[in-house]
Amino acid sequence: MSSPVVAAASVSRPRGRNAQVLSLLRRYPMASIGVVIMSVYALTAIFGPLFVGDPLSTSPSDALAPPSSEHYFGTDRFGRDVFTRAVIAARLDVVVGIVIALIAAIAGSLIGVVAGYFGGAFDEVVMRVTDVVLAFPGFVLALILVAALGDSIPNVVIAVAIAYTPYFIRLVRARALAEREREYVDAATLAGNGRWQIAFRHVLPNSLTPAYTQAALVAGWAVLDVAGLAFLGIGIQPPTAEWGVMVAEGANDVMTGAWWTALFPGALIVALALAFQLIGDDLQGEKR
Amino acid sequence: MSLLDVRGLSVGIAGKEELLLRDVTLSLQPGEIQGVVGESGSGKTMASLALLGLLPPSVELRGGTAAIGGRTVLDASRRGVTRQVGDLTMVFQNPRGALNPTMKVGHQVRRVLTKVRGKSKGEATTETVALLRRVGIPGAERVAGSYPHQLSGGMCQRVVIAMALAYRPRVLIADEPTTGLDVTVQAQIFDLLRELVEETNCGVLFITHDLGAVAEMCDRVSVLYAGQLMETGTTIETFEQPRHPYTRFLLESLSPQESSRLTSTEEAGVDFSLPGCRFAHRCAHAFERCSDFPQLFQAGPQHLYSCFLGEEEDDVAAQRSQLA
Amino acid sequence: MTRYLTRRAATTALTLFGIVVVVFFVVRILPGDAAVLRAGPYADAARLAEVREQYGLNDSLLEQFWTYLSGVIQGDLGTSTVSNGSVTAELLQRLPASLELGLYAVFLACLIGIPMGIVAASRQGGWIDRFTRAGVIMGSSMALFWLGLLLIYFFYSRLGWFPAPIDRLPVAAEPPPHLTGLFTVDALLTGQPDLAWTAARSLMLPVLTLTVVLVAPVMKMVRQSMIETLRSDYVRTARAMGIKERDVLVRDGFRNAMLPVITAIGIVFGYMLGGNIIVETLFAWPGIGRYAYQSIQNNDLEALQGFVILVGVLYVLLNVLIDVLYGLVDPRIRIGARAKS
Amino acid sequence: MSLLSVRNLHKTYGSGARALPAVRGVSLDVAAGETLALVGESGCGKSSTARIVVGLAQPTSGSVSLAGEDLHARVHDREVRRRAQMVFQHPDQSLNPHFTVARTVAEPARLLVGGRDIEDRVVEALRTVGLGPEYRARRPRELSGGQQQRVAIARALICDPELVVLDEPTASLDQSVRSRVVALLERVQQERQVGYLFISHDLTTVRRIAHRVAVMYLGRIVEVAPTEELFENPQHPYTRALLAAAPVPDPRRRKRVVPLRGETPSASDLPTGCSFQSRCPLVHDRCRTTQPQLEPLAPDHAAECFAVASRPEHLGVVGSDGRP
Repeated sequence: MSSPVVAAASVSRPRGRNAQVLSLLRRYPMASIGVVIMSVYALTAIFGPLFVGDPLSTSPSDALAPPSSEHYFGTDRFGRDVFTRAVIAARLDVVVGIVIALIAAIAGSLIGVVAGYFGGAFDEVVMRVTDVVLAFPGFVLALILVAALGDSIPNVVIAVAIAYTPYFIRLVRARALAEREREYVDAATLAGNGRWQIAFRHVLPNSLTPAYTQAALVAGWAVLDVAGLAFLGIGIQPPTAEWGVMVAEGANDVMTGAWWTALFPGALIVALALAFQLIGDDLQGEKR
Repeated sequence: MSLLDVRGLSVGIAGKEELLLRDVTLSLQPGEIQGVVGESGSGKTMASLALLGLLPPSVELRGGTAAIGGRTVLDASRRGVTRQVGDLTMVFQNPRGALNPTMKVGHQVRRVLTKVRGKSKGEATTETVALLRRVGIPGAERVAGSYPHQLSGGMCQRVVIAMALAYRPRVLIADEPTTGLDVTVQAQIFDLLRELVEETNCGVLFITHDLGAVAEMCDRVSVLYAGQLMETGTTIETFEQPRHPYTRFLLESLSPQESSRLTSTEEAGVDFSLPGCRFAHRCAHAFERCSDFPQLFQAGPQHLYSCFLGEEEDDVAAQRSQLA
Repeated sequence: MTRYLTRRAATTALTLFGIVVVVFFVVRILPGDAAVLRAGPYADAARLAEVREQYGLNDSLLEQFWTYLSGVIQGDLGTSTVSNGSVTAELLQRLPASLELGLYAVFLACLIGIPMGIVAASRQGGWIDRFTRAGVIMGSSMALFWLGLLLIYFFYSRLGWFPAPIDRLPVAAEPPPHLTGLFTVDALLTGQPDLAWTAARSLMLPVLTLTVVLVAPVMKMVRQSMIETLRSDYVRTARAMGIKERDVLVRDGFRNAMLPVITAIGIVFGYMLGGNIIVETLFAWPGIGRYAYQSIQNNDLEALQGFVILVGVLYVLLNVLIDVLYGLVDPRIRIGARAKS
Repeated sequence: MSLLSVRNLHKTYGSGARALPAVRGVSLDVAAGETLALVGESGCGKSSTARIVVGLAQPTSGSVSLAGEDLHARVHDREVRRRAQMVFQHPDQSLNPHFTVARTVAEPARLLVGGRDIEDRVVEALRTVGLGPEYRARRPRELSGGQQQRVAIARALICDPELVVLDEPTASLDQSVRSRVVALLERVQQERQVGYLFISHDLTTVRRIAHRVAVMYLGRIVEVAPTEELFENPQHPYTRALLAAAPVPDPRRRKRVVPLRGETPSASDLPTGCSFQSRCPLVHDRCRTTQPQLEPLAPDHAAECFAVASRPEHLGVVGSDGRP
């Protein structure tokens, strides 16, 4: 029953800067928390390395030291400061998550809108290829791609991005199929637009809305996948400072009681993924 | 004593002061079809959802009482909606959407008979086919076994009416039952509704924005604007001697010249927090009294309207209190 | 309906073929010589020649593909360079372990997720709804390997409630005779309840790990589709006609929300097939996931290739099953609008 | 020589057993400055005809020529494209939500006419439809339904088309807005001598704006006549039923009418002979065997029905003056 008249009455137009921010906070509570967490990560990623030492410097003498004022997160089996490595790793994991989401979103949206709007053979081929790519459950495809392409950060990013592109293709294609039937597309034809102009100037902008929310969620899942691969020793290799690698290295220490080596990096991964989920979930809620 | 008596019905948005419906008063006699007219956003559907207790979660009952045959079915101050089986039901605008897409059409009628009227399965099955035939569906047995997506809009609406018949309401609310249907199918549905009213003597609230349908179908009409009752009277009184400026606006908008300065409700917008008459800012006759909440003035034995213009024309404010 | 099935069968065959093509060529784009990869860096020329001959590496790529494809069709996924055994046999021997772990996790995820989703949708804004939404967000941002580690640390190292995270049964226990391959089931079928309980205890931690991650998408999808169905006109009509809320929730609400729910369970199965690798590695679980992990460690590409194809085939067949379920659940798909208009 | 002439237009969707003949031999003419209304219920093929006439869809057979030129042969030619434009039914859907009003209205001018004075032409076009220059920067969601439709009309008019096809342009507008948009269209037609092909199922609006009316049923024109002649003296039984079924906003002129039986059958299984035979009160053997053709009955008045010549007076339709 949200007829325009009722909607207009209930949302009073906020005045001035902080009022607008306040109204955004009220409308997107969870996303705001997500943004706060994200900004902490961003700051750590940008300025962190200035405040911490060298993540690779080992000092076997105080290996596996518990968290203390000197080593906030304690030290790992090689005596490296877990906190330092965690801070340095922030830059890698945050950037990797966002880049994967962007690649998948952009590639997926472009292919999706062309397949959705033009249909025909291209659409059929795109659908079959996405079926095939989706037949490898998210993680498995990345696994085999990295195993084949070789263990390097760019390879992991490409592999995981390829695994998530079909999500965006399907999403934007479905939306483009719907937008194609709407009257403003006919009007654009009458106004003299060619099919390509209509696809990219009219249909694409209106088909992207679902892609924004999905991008936030995918960024979160990508962080988890990259860390998962690293945990299995695939893609990002020790001694690089990356949270997945750190959890893998700390795994056996946990058994012997040195819980801090794996707990902290793992917690940071989850918190980052959480931030992305909060943003994505709230935006998606808004769409409903 | 009237069949349905609604007094001071008010509904507001949860957590906000503004009232979407304010002090709406309606009365319906047995065997009467009353039109409830208003532009989109006037609250005409909201009022009926309130009576049925089906208000969306974001909206809450703020005041008012309603009684059917003298028995209270709604009391905002006490237990809210206390509707019982057979009191009232509602038919909605989008017929194909009003039927469960994964349930056979016959089953949807039958379950009203078994689950609500407590009839046995065998009895209900035969009565279902009879009801489908009664609402003019050819090949009732075959249709009973098919699914909503296999039927036309007109057929779906007849099934929903059959469900309402199975419920045997004393008051039936029809919310734009034929909007979107072809005009020849609409005429068939109007005919069917008229027959059912004569046969069961139930009262019908016919919600619509189409003045033609009101003239065709309704004995009385109530005009709603921005959640306020503007005018109520027999159809002929309201069409030929409209007393409230908004009713005049509606009738005049049927065939104005482009020159006449008529802004639509959508363009003019509505301020729900206004204490007084919400049409004042668009009304040519507005004067200082309009900032108070207008009472109902009497223009005839059954003809009431809420506008202070009435004060000059005939001082019957006293009579209004006797009615309330 | 038959036209729909034949078209579906065609697309499935095409997709399966696509999987084999992708896997075959992806593994082949490796830098370096395929023989060296299989024989290991220290193999001498003779050994390399022998390996080339054995794996038909001298034939043209297309011929290799053709032989590989015809093998796959007959169920032969090649030979492992590590054990020289048939990859198919090794996979099938380990599959039941993965299925036991996966099926319990998916079952639990649905057992918890579906009711929670329904209640959250019917009492929107209530504490269950808020709890469910929080659960969804936590579940979908949970790192599987980290969660597993924590559970092992708390429930095994600190509290000792569960057996060591190694293998499906304690070393001393004798596995039940092979009926379904699922130890808990086989033990019960052969009247060994205590063995079934021991097997169950080893299952609990890995299943719990997987369930926490799997329950999130189920809850989210059920809640979302229930909210949409409960807003529909037919639910409003049913309520207006006096049908009791419980009937409306089940017969009108959930019945129509089932389509997206079935899709969610399909997606969850996909996660499970993928997620197994980490959980099986963490808990030393002898399933196909761990087998994949080991094949990567030992660079046994034939085995990895076999694993990926098996998982792909399982997933595609699952999707076909889901489509058939769609037809059963939704009359609009089962019966097109053939009746009179 | 008429502005638009359509000769023997056919359009069939799908093929073989699943073929759906939407348009089955339609011929019509529109002169400059004239409004021809295409009236009929859902499934009669009026929208398909409109889309073919304006070049949005290809006909299966038959020709559409604009001022003597075959439109479909040169539909991609800017000069031809410019001459036929369209206004759609859903104002909220026919404007690209991401475009400002200025960019939407300017697009046809920019792509079809070009030149440097685009900005002025946009302001001029907006002024013609009663919108000030301040609307240029607004987005569709900031406008009311009526304002959105005015922008759509401005877009259609900016490159001086000779023919404008209007597909139910006022169907989704509130009554007050509807009348003013109709008045606007009439004024524009007088000023520019533009031809209108006006598609609608709302007979009240058609009666006001149309010079001639063609009634369609199941893909064929069953009757065509000057507006007053058609409303006063309907010949074809379907036209009579249509006029009788349309509700009239005057409570005194209620029509106790026996509504037309049944519903429009599906176009996929058409009977041989007259397509209206299953519902026609005058049906007889000849109707079941041969397809009637449009027979001229009076100057400019033709109907497709054998019984028309020997039509018995009573026709079973009480109050058959059928005047809405």
